Amino acid sequence: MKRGREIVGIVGKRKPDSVCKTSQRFDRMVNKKNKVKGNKDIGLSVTSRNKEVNLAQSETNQAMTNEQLIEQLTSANPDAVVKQGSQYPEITVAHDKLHAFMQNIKSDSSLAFDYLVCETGVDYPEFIQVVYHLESTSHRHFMVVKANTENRETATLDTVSDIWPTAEFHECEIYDLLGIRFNNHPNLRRYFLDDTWGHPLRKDFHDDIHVVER
Amino acid sequence: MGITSKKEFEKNDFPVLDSYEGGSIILTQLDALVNWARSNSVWPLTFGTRCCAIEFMAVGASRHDMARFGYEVARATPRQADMIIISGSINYKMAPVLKRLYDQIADPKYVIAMGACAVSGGPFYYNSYSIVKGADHVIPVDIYVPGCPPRPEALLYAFLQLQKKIKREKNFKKQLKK
Amino acid sequence: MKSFFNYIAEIFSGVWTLLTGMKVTAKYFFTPWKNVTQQYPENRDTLVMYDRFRGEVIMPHNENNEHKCTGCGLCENACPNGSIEIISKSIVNEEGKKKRIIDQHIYHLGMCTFCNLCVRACPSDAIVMGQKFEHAHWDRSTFTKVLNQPGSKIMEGIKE
Amino acid sequence: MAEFSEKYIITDEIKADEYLVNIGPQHPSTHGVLRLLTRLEGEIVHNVEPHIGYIHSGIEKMTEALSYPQIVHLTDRMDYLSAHMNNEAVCLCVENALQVEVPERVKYIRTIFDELQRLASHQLWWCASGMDLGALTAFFYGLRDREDILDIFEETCGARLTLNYSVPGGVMFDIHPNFQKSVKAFITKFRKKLPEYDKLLTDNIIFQNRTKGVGVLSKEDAIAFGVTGPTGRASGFSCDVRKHHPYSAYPYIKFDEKLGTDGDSFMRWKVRMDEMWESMNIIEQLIDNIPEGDFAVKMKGVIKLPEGEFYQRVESARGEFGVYIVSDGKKNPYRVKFRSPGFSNLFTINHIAKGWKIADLVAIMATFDLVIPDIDR
Repeated sequence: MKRGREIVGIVGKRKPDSVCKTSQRFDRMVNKKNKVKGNKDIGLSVTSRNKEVNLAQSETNQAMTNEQLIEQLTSANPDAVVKQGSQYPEITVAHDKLHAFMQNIKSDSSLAFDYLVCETGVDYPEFIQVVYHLESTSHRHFMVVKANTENRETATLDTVSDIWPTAEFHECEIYDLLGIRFNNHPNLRRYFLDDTWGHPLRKDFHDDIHVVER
Repeated sequence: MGITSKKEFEKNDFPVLDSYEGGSIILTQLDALVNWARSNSVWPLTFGTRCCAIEFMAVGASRHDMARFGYEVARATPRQADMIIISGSINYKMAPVLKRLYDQIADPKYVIAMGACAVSGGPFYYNSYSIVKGADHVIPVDIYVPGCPPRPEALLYAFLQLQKKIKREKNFKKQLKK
Repeated sequence: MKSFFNYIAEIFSGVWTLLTGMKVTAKYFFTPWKNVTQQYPENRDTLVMYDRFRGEVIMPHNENNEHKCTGCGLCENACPNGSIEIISKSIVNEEGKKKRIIDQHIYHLGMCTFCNLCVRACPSDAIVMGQKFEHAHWDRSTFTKVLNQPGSKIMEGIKE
Repeated sequence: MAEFSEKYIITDEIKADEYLVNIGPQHPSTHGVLRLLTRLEGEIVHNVEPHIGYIHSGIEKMTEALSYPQIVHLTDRMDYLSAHMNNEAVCLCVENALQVEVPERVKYIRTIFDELQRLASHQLWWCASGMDLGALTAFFYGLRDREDILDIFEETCGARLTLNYSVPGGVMFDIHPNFQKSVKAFITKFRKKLPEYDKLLTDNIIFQNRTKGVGVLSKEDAIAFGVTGPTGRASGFSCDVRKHHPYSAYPYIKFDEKLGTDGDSFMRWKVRMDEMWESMNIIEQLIDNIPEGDFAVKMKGVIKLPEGEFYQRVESARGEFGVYIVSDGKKNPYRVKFRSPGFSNLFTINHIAKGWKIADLVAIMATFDLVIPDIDR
């Protein structure tokens, strides 16, 4: 009994102000002032920003164009490969420098890529490529970072789950479907399939039992 | 119900597999009574996997009220249910779960395979490595409803078919034979 | 003391808001003429689907038992999941030329996802989407249909 | 598999007072076949480990053997509640890659359908999560009004859920002659229904006490975990793709991005309710101004994308939906990745449900608005 109470006290407590708010609400209701009109509710704070403010803000925050972005990144990492003429700024990093590079672009305040949009893998004949789509929520940059594994058989790469927590789950998915092992990953497990399965998104995946080819 | 006089409904009739030999008038009437009661109180299991589950919910809601057939009590536990509506695809990880759910339902139990995925694998028949090509590879299916997803009326039509199937069962014959 | 009053106030406000919600349900309870429920099996005679509703793929035949399908196989290619299979045969026509015509246009209703891609792909409008949706059956094999009727021919003037 | 297997679940040792409860795969509150392995002490949740894959269908592998119009049809089956947004994402990606400019009419039609689909999705979320939290009336009322939107869909697209309305280069049919009339009729009707929804649930003190302050997700965590959509916006994370990377007809219209402050379950609820109002505003701006013109541009019979990589983001009903196509110049893509919003959203659940009661876990799950095939693909 005692232990249960303790735990409730620590974690299960609701905000005390909810009680006050409801009592205020009740007073108003008794006075028949509370009439719900559309979405204008009382005591709730959903703010909305209109488009003009948003555009102005993003313009002031837009620290650099795509060319400047590429320039800054290549000056800091001279051996990184930049692809020309692609949809977004695209940079390929060596697999052993990936973690330091990622740490840098997140912590650097002029870059501040704090939102990992998408992480995925692509199987090529010689290597497996991991593609990171990154966005900065303050500057609204968008960038693609790529890293290739050394080979296909023992495909390993450093994890970035300590930089962006969401990468932990995307990396599990990549491990499941493409078979890339991520070093230092906290909990690398297969999400979709069992251990008995191969890695289906690899191009040499072949399954006579489950797949009906067309 | 006016439906029984319709030609199309009569067309796809169930085969009478077993018939009484002479002299079972009382048992036949009893059967009819029991089956009438059973066919109007089939409780489905809340089991939804893919888009068909949304149409199953729509069947349960106001526009297409399945309470009119006595099917409205969707149970969350298989022990209280009579029927599974497999609404969506079943993959190899889910198949043992479906089998277990089916085993937990008390007899008599019925299965409706709703939608193309449950009938034959549907859009995932070719080149998909993890979808079972039809739910009847896992458990026996009584009624198949094609559609992707079938509209609610199509599922109601399947309920009518299932009612017809239940009404043709011979409960007491089996008991007597033992 | 204040917390005690808050407690009482919360109970009353809870009951009050519950009654507000029940007013809404009561409004619908006492207006049964605003009935939304469709009496499905009883209204089968009057139930009409929308024109574009996709219930099944059908091949319209005219009164002479003629269809428009040339057996080109475009619908078979367009189908994402192989619901359509076309079996064609070659015949020799009057001029002595070899010609491939359709033997069987097989349609797997149980696999079809009603995406309309086959109808879009068809160059001669031979197949259209039908309105029938009551397909539920106890036997899966009845879903495999042959769309061209037995003994049917291709309509005159349809380009290959 | 379904068997209890230690190697899958136990990441660190279970303490003496703890026990494991398996929620799912078949459970009404998980909105599909999600399995949550919860470690409890009494009623207090110590750890939640989501186990997915019970509806995994390998869509990404299947797309490697399909042509682009066929991929569009397959995306309906992922997030079936925002089917049109998924279709549109693939279509936009293909059009961007081919540098095809679609007519203005197509942009307007697509945007109206986006918002109608968002309304339908949020309505279904409202009724399903109301049912999770013990309000069965919400289920009937939400689905009753949703049927009106489905009728509009059926009139124009011919299907209720899996529309397959967008095709590369435009839309499949022109809008039905009755379309504008029925959309306007629906909006006037629905504007009266939404206050009723508020009266039924949102204003109810019992409901508010169950959701207020429960499962708080801070803005920093929302960004770090990549939580998008109304769930992320409730935490104050401005992540609306319609605003920041406008596509289709969104650049032409004025609308607000609803941002919450608290990031609790109630705020997530509130943001979605407000988005419904905003969606109706967007539709009203567009519905009278649909320009005349073609409903599709003529595309080649076999669509081949140029070699390269293309990424397209759209705002689906539950967050940012992305399509990443790697093409090698053939008619089939080399690799397709769908960035599903639910995948990132779901795995936050361990972070925010820790320490709450198991009944609060249901409230958190309900306000996250998960669609499991969207997560599993």
